Amino acid sequence: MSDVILDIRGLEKSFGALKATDGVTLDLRRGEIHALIGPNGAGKSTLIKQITGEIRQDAGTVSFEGQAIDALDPAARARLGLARSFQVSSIVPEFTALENTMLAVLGAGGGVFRFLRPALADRGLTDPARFHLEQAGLALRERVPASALSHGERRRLEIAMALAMRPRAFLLDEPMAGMGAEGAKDLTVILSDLRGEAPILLVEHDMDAVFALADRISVLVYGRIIATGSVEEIRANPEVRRTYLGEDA
Amino acid sequence: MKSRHILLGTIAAVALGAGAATAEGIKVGMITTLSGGGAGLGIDVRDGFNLALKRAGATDVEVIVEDDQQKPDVAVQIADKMIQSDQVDVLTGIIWSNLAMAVVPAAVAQGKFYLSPNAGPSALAGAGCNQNYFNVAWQNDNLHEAAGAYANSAGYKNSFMLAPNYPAGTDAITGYKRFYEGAAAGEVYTQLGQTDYAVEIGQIRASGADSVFFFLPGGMGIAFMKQYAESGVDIPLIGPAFSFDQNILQAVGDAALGVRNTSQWNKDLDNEANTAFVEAFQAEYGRLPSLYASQGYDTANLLLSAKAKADVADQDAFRAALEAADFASTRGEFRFGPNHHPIQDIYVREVVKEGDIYTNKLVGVALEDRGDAYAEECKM
Amino acid sequence: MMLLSEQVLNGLQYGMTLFLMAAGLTLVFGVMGLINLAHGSLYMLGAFACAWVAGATGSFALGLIASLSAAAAAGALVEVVVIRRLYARDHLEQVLATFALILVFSEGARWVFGSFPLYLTLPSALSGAVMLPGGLQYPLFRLAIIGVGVAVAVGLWLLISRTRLGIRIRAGEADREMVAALGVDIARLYTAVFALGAALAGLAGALVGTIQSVQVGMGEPVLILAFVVIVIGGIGSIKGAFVAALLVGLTDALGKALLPSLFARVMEVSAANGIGTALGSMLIYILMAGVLIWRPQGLYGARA
Amino acid sequence: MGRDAALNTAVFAALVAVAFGAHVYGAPYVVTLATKAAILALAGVGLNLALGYGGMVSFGHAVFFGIGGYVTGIFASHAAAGTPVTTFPFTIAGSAEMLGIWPMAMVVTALAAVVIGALSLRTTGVYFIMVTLAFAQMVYYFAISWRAYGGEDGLSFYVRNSFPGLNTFAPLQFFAISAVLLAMAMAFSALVTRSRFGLALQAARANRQRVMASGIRPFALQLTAFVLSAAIVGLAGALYADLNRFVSPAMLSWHMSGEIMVFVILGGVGRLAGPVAGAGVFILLEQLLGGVSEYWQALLGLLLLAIVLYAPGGILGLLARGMRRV
Repeated sequence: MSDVILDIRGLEKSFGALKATDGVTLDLRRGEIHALIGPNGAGKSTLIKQITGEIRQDAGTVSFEGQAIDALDPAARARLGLARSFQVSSIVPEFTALENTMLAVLGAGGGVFRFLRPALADRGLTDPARFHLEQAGLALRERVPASALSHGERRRLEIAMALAMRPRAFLLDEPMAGMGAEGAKDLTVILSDLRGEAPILLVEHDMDAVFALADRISVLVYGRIIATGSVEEIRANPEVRRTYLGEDA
Repeated sequence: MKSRHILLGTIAAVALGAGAATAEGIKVGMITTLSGGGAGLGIDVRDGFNLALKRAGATDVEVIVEDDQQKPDVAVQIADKMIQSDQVDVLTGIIWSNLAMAVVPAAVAQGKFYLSPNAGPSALAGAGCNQNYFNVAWQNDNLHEAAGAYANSAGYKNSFMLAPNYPAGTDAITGYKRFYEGAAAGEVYTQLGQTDYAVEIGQIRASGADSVFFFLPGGMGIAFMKQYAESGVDIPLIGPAFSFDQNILQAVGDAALGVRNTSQWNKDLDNEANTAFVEAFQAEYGRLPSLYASQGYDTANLLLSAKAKADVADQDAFRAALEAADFASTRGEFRFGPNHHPIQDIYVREVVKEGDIYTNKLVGVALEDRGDAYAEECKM
Repeated sequence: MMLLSEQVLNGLQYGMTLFLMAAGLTLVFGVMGLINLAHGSLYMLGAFACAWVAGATGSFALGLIASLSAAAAAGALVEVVVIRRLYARDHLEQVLATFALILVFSEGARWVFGSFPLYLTLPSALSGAVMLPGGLQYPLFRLAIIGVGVAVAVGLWLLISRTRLGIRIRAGEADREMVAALGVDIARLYTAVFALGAALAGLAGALVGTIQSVQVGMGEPVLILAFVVIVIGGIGSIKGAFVAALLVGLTDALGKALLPSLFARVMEVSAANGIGTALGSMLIYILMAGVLIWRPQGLYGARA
Repeated sequence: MGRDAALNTAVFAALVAVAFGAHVYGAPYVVTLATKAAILALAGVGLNLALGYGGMVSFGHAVFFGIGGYVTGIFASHAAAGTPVTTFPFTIAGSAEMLGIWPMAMVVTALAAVVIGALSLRTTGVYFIMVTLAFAQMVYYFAISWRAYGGEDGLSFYVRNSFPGLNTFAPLQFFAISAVLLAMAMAFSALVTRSRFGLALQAARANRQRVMASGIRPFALQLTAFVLSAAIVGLAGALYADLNRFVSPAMLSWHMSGEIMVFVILGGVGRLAGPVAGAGVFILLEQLLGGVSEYWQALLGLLLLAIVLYAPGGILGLLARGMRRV
């Protein structure tokens, strides 16, 4: 098996005259955190949605563990092990933290069509869910409705849910968004551990976190990848400095 | 939904004396249509019925009236309530055949008498007849049969037939064709409650018919005739009396003038009971009676005639008294056939204008001593 | 051939009345995102207003004006008192609240006007039938309805593409917050749009009530058909409502007129009548289900 | 949770107490009304599964109510006439046994729900509301034209179907049958909503995207819930047919769909005993206000409006809040 888990080749997507994704080629390798950065409106979300299958690309292919997944819907891609968290916190607000995580366990493990046994008494669901809550540092908050969690806790809950899906790869869409400095620091540690579970494609604005975590960085501007490389290479890249980091070279 | 009319009348020694003829009074449950497009029919039946009781001074007949909203399930629930809670002896009042089919069989099976002042579905006249079910109006087919007979005598050879797509509508066209001998230029069923007849009028125009037979009771008939008059089609119309009663004619106006229709009753029928009824009805309610009012009036008089002879608790005696039909009908001669449906003359009427009022006048007899086509199937 | 052209006219006339209803519904949905089941009540209200005023004054023109203004006023009132609390709610609550409004309006009308249907007399200038080119006789009033429908369609198109109100309506459909940010008084805009839709419904009620009858509950069958129309056309699209209204009108008229005789070619007449009539009344719903299965967002609807 | 369970039990117990009390005091019609409330509540419990828990605003559930009713009517009338319901592809005899008719009614309704649900769930939002309505109207017009079974007139079968060991004509015994079925449906509904399936279903209502990202297809969840919901409503339709010994297209009309929805909302969406409270209050109002005013529906409309605008949790929502305050 090759080292490349997720392989994106020549992806194109237009909305009318707007070219949102313009020949993007990108890969995610075993054991790495690959950060995707770019200014607002660069097309990061559109790109993620094409990887998860919410949007169908106009051209190009997405392969996951060597298999083209272009024809699969989001649920099928998720079952293959492509776990994602959302830019806008995407939990079920009226569920408790535990129930949210159980939902993710349920998705990964199957057996949805069981009607009579109470789910909360179903250790096949609750045990893994508690385990992953603990991994994300939420063990003490399992009975709290998600709507009552703090912003940072919700991001952790998303991580727990992503973990519960027994992923082969993570797609994390701005996990640090809206977090205080303290929370961001905690989460950086958690994400760093996550890398052991599965490689992460990380979309993030928080440059400190990106530079601390990423093994490789790709820079997306106007739908095109303008550079890919290690942290140092990206820091040194003059085009990136000019168009993105906003420095006068 | 509920309007209770408990007739107490004047409590007078005279009335008490009259009531003494029978041991107990009679409790009547009247389920009829008092709201919606068909309300006029139920109101006339109720008013006719009450008028007869009032004229007879029958204080020991208690009448409970409830509105069925022209909905069968509501009618069934009212019937349940009247039988279970109010413990009525006799049920009456239902206007529509489908409601009658929902209520009557269960009511008579529970030992109640049912006197129909209007609906006469064929199922209750034939194999489904019952010894406790009496129809005081007509079997549904009757007036349509008479219309068919009239069409022959008027020399029509190619009739277009129009009726709503429900069992009474099919009965109507079947009844018409039972006597009508000419060809069918078209046979069209409309939706029940339909108010736009543009499509059907187009079909009539294109059909080459020499006459149009239509059965569209209540508001449907009004809408049809008004639109027919506007359409420029001038093929003569024939129909049963249902589309030409007093309420409807005032709404249709000139469009109905001259139209021939068939009825077992009219206000100018020359007999003593009828003259008295028409006068009393106008005096009491300030409007001309319709055939529904005459049917309600006859129903109450039939009930009173039986009550005078027998106690309602003695079912067999009471039934025999009803079968005798010993009352002065507004229709003149009136008797029951073997299936408890009337045997009577059916007339042809013409719509005329008397002063400002549109009404009917008698022009001839369509069928004499007509019973019905289903009596033979009835085994009591 | 004669039959066919008369039925096409019937279908057009029917379609135009449906369009008058559907235009308001689809505008209200497009701009405010609201499902209004009580739209049929405004139709009924217009019809009663017309019948009452025309009966009292003897002038049909005054009756029409009354129907427009009464429905618009009632629409504005309902919007201010009830509807504006529902914009932020989900569709379920909108359906229920406006279902409740139907009950209030219907029983209120029964209380004021009674259960008997009212009948209007056609103005003499518009009564009777006219001879059309080709020798077809057709009722003048129905032709007038087709004319009114076309005029309203053109008027709405001009309103939306050429006027300030139209610009605001279009902007409101695109982005509610943006309109508010532009300084448009959003509450007044919504009231105006709602009243406009109500007035059109009232006009439809008055026109249809004149040839048929005016009674409690008259708005309900036409409401359901208007919903069928806007769903087929794509919710929020006036153009879709226009196309779908004509499609539904023609399908209904031609289906009723032609299906029984089509079936009669392959089976016995009374069975053909039964099946033809049944299928005729189901046809528009089959059309709607078919359109939605083919295009879930309707003919001209934006993809959700 | 404990409070909710107590509230649910109390509402159900109140219904049973009314029926038994009325029986003891010799008011059989009140027993009949309580039976009607129980049956309509059963329909509401069914709809609640799709609407309250599944988030599917179906405006066409009367179609399932009516189909359940018609299956009952058709089987009973064939049993009375001694003719088979069908001889093709195999002979199915009529039946006047409730225990035989119920499964049949539920299966036929479920099959209809599979077709209607699968097609309707291609759409969402308003379109879903309207497509379910369109399917109901289609079946409604079909029933009106179906002359073999009475068409517009409906179909009477005069004698209530039988249940082993009971006299179904005795109002209290028929009430008992209806109440037991209602209790069973409520228990089933309680279990389902807490099960794995219920967890996923409620998640799909609240956050469809999340469910997909978890690898679960909302469509299959929602279709299953829709079918279960329809089968329960079909059972309610079968009982309602037996209550009146009569079925008609009115059971299929959009007004019926609206009323079933009203029971659910009046009582409280997504609450187990919500439909019981809703149907009970509805019938109470019908009887009380009906006596006061012929225009009781206007008052009902105002009440409903007040509930939607000011008490979105319905009657039980208000009660639950009241209990918390105590």
